[in-house]
Amino acid sequence: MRGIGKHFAGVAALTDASLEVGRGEVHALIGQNGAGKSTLIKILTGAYRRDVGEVLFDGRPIDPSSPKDARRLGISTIYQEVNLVPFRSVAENVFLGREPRRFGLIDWRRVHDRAAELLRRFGIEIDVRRPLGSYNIAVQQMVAIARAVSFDARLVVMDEPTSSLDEQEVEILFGVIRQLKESGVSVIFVSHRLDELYAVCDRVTVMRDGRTVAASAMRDIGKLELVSTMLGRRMTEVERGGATGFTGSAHHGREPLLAVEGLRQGRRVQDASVELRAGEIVGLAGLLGSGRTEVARVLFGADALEGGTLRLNGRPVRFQSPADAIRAGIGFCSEDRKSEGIIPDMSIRENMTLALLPAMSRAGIVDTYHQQSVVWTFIRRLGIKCASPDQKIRELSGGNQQKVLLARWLCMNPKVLLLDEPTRGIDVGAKAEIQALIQELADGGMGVLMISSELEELVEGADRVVVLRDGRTVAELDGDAVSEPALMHAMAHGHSQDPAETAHG
Amino acid sequence: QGLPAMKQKETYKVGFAQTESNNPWRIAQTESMKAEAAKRGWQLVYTDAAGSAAKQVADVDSMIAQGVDLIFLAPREEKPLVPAVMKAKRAGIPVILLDRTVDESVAKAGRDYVTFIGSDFVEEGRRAAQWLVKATNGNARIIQLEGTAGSSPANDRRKGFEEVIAKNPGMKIVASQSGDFVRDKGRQVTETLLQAHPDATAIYAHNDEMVIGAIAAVEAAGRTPGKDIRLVSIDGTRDALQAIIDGKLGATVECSPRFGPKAFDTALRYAKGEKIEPKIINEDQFFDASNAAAKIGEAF
Amino acid sequence: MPPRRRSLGAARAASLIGRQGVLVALLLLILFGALRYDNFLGSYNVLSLLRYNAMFALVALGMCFVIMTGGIDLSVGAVAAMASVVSALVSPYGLVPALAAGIGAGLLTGLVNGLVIAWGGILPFITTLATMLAANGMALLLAGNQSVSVSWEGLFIELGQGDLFGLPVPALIAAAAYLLGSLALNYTAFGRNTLAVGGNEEAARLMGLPVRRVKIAVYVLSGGLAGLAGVILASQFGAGQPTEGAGWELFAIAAVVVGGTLLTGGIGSVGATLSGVLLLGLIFNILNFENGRGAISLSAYWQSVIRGLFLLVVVVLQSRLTARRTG
Amino acid sequence: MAELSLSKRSEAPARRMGRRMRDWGAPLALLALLVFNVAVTPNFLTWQTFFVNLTQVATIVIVAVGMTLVIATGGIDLSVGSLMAIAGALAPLILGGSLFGPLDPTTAVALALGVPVLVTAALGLFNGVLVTGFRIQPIIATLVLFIAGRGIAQVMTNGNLQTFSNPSFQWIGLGRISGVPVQAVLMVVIVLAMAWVLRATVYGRHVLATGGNEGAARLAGIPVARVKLAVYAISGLLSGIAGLIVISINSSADANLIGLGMELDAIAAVAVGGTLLTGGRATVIGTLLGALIIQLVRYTLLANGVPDAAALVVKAAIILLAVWLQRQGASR
Ligand SMILES: Nc1ncnc2c1ncn2[C@@H]1O[C@H](COP(=O)(O)OP(=O)(O)OP(=O)(O)O)[C@@H](O)[C@H]1O
Ligand SMILES: Nc1ncnc2c1ncn2[C@@H]1O[C@H](COP(=O)(O)OP(=O)(O)OP(=O)(O)O)[C@@H](O)[C@H]1O
Ligand SMILES: [Mg+2]
Ligand SMILES: [Mg+2]
Repeated sequence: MRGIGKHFAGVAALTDASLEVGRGEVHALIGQNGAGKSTLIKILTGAYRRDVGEVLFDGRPIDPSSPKDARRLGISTIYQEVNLVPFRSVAENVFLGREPRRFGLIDWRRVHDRAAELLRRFGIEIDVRRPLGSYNIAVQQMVAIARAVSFDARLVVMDEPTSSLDEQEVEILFGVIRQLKESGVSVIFVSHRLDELYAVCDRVTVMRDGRTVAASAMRDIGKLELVSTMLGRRMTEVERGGATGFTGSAHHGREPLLAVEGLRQGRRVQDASVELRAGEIVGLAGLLGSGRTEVARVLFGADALEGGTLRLNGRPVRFQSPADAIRAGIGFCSEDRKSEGIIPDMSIRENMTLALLPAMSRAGIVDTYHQQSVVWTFIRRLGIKCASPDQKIRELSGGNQQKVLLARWLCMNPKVLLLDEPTRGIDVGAKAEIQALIQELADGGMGVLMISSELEELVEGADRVVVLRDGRTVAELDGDAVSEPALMHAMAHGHSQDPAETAHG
Repeated sequence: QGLPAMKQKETYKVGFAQTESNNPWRIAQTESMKAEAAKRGWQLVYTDAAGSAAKQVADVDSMIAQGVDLIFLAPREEKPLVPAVMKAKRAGIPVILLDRTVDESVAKAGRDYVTFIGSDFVEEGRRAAQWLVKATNGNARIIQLEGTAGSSPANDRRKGFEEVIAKNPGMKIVASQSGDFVRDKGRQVTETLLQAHPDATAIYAHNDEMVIGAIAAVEAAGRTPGKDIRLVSIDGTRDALQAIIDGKLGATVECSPRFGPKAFDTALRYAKGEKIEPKIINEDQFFDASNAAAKIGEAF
Repeated sequence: MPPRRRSLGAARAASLIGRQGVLVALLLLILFGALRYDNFLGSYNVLSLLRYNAMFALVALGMCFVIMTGGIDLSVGAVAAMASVVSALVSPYGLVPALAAGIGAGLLTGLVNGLVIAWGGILPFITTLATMLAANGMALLLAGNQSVSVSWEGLFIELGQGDLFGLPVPALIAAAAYLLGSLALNYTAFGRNTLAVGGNEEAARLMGLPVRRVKIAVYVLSGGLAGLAGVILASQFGAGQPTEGAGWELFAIAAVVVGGTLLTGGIGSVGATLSGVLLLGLIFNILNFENGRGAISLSAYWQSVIRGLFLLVVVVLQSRLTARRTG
Repeated sequence: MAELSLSKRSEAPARRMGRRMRDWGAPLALLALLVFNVAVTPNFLTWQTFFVNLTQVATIVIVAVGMTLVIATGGIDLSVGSLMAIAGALAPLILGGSLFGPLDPTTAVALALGVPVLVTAALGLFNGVLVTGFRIQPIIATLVLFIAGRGIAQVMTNGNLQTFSNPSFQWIGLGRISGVPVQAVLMVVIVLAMAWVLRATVYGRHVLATGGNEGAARLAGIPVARVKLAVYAISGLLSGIAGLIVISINSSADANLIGLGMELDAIAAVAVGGTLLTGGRATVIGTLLGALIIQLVRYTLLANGVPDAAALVVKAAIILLAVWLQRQGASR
């Protein structure tokens, strides 16, 4: 791809971007949120048409006008937001558009068998006849990956495939990528997790503000250099921060702010207990499907409490709806930003202040002056890249949407903040800023519950980590006992390691 | 094959397939049929086709399935109701048509159905036109408010009216639009047409409801109904007669909805084996300033 | 479970329960009628019921496919009326030309709908509202504001009024259409694509499915079936009727939804749609029989109240059943 | 390649123009119609014509405003016409004393204005309960009252035409405030009030958020169910007002006909005005313009003697054209 340019309603998303991927190469594409990675990919795969520039594939110029076109050319794609059909079964989603047939009619037996077999390769054992939407995002992401890979493509494009996967699944994915590479298939891999890039990629292209600013072999470029190129700052500036933006602190209150005990919920959650005190960051760890999201949803009143007790400031409460929880000073940032987060057609301004509206209005009339000032504050504070606060949120890049959603809750200045994968899809620079912000809020007395599949984030950020396994609280690690090996062990085996061992390890 | 016979019995179970019940005329017709059935102690299977010819055929089907002795059919339309008449005949059930007829090139009175009882819509149009010619001395610019597009009274009442108007060079129809037989539409259409044709001097409406709407529109436009603009219509409702008494409406041609006595009498005569004439035309009156006050008591 | 997952589960269950629920309701209604009225299950009533409702069944089948893509087709009634006029005008030239002309008129309108919706990007509701008006106007223009006689000679009449193997021809046509429809939905790529487009249009596009072609196809199908229904209308009643077909679209939508198909698309069943048609059709019939018993004489007004209440009971029941299943 | 990119380059400005089209599509269409009429239709430029159009469009606008709110939440209300009929049937019963017995004139008028509107608001609420409480799809939920509602009105009056004459009641249909018809004033007040509500109040934002993404709205603490209940109730209430206006203009109430087909007129006005039928974006002023366009089309066709059948075809074409203009440049 050479000299690609693309405008959206007056905003330049790409100006002179280029990308070169060799045969059988795993190519990393990185850049800050809104740098133009997804846009570049969408042009390559025919989801958008470019304004200027040319695309060569196997030496020949191509101009895919639709994803279907691109697929015919041998380009298969996993998009950043899971783009499958939730009502249809898992098997159908895998084979939509190329169902195996017999006598011209779809052969359902083979559809199911082959889908199940394919997914088994990805370490997923699920009922492929159930609707895709009944599984969580991680499973959906794996299905999307399986679908894309199962085309006999010569180039597989993956836009942030790992942002909703945990480490175990990431490993499985890497295995698949290596297999693809061996059979001569090229892969474009987008991720904000640098370690992953070093683990599988051969070469890297860095994007900044709609341009490609550097390209090199992965092993020729150090982590720091990569980050500084990406952020466009000098290396020394970058060096100053740690790997995450957390600084760690321990001066939190004694009184539990929000606590749930013996929670039972649906079929997933059996006996979960979590306690959250003012001024502390509590991590919630667990494998996929361990019920972390469900616990958070109950704490927020999004799902009714089915069993167990929920206490706010020591008093038992029952939230009928999120509105109740919000009134009690609780905020919740969902992991599924597309269907539970953004209101696509509303502006950034309105999306950000949605939960705050009742508080910033008089007699039901919105105080627009106040609104503007809040919005500008957070756009600056989180470095949200947008044309104006009145831009529709759906026009933002994935990471910037996530920032707006975080701002929705931060601007409320809640007493308790529940974050489900808060830094999912956020670039390293902004991630550190957000983490620092979370830290600052906790230092200011807010209680933060943070669900994260990135153990590093938990280890550095959390004062205490509660580990769930199959819907039960199986371990609680405190202070120094929080380490990646300890967490992994607890998540996998259901109890914490011998403390002595941890101390030495 | 001739008409099915009808046995003589103490009491009968007869069907009445009504077209619709969304205007005063139809409601009066239904009331009249029901009252007559109740008076004679006959069982009446009443259906309402809600303005759909197809549903009316299905309604007749369900009457056939229930085994009625005779069917009174007020056909929604001429052609689509032919199959209903034929099916009833095949099932051995005689049919009497009320107020509208079915396609006479296919189904014939005395052979496929017993008889038709009703008014002559074309003649109604003619009578309205004749009155208007006389009232305006053969000089008028006329707005015509038509009934529902495609319905047979609308078509026939236009035909009769225009036939007479064509013979009078001084009479000119300046605009002709549908008001759907409805008061509100009649008013709105008149409002508009009066704006576009301020030179209009007369209004002919295919029914009384529309003419009442038109009177309101004329008044709203700041003109005097009955003086600046002469109005004539068809039906003979109480409201129309009142308007005549008030001097607003010029005249209305009666089209009586009271079919009950005549319809049931005819059925009885048929059961007795009498020969029934193929058409029984209602003798409709004509209401104008001379008789409106006297007749308003009888109006529906 | 998060609400999205639950509502998905709910939607799935709704379609299942809808499917069984509507069948149960249908059987109950038949049982009620059979016990209460003489001749209710007599062959005359059953056959004429099937003959009459075949038209609605065809229209509802097309509507079902359209709704599964998340669209809606308000033009079906007007298209049927227009097709009835067209085929009546052509009927003197024989059955096949009349059939072709009527269905062709429907296909053409469907094509216009599909093109405007898929390429013009105008919402189905408004597009088909406009074509409904236009088809209505065209029907009146072609017919010269009144019903058009069909030719009573030849086979044309048999299409609507004839019998084959002791069954009404329209009912046989409808049955065949449903068989094919069910096959197309469940065993062809077209069917799957239809559901995928309704389930998540953007995803379907990114997955490389021919979204536009699918959309055009369902409207063409719906138009064609409405056209066929129109031909049957003309044949069955011996006349092309420009003013028929009012309200057919609502009947069809109600039948489709009572059959458990999701109006937002993505989930649907052909078989349950048929049950929905029969269920709604039966109500008119039962009301007529009730009047015939003479116990109470229901005015037309009470009939619409009862029909509304019945619809209410069915949908509320469906919703309650679903809630219990998933809750 | 070079040629290709050149032609692509011009896309951005074209789209920008498209965006402007969306904002100006409805006013432009209206302007074009006005110019056409001034040139062609006899006696178009008169106050009388202006008022005739205003009075005829008032009820559609009032109903369409409620419809706009409902559609903004992603719903639809088919029952508006039937609710108009119920309100229209109730008022004469109250005036005539057959509902509450004989009343003194002031009380009678007050009740005749108040009760029907409250009843239709309650029925709107019933629609809302079906939609929120029972999770029935709006089109079907409101289809129930679409069918049964008119039946109820007909049963109440036995299908009979009720004529009445009561100047103080009929003021809302026949009165004038310094020369301007009361119903037109009422229409403008309702439009401005709702436009303001949608734009400036928390409730308005909640309506749009609910239509934009219900799941997200709920998690943002918006009382989604209550928001929806309210829009259906408002739609019912406005339908009731429209019903009263219709009967007072005609001095008669005919349950069979009041508001017949109103749902389609209102929805068309909303769509032509630029409100997204899938919810999440709404403009009340647009709805007013949309209704005016439809009204003017009707007036033009009638005044120029276009036969009904042909008028239908023309009306269809104009609706599509207006909506297509809106579409240009809308999100792609
Ligand atoms: N449909 C659209 N309309 C308007 N602007 C858009 C649209 N899509 C993307 N943009 C803009 O283009 C720029 C690049 O976005 P893109 O999604 O490619 O970023 P990205 O590099 O993938 O970021 P992230 O890491 O957050 O996913 C952003 O500024 C975004 O706001
Ligand atoms: N391996 C699996 N096999 C089948 N279903 C799974 C699996 N993993 C997860 N699920 C699905 O995940 C859902 C529970 O996920 P939930 O969101 O409660 O867990 P979580 O711990 O928050 O997950 P995550 O870590 O991905 O956020 C269930 O509906 C279940 O169907
Ligand atoms: Mg991206
Ligand atoms: Mg989760």
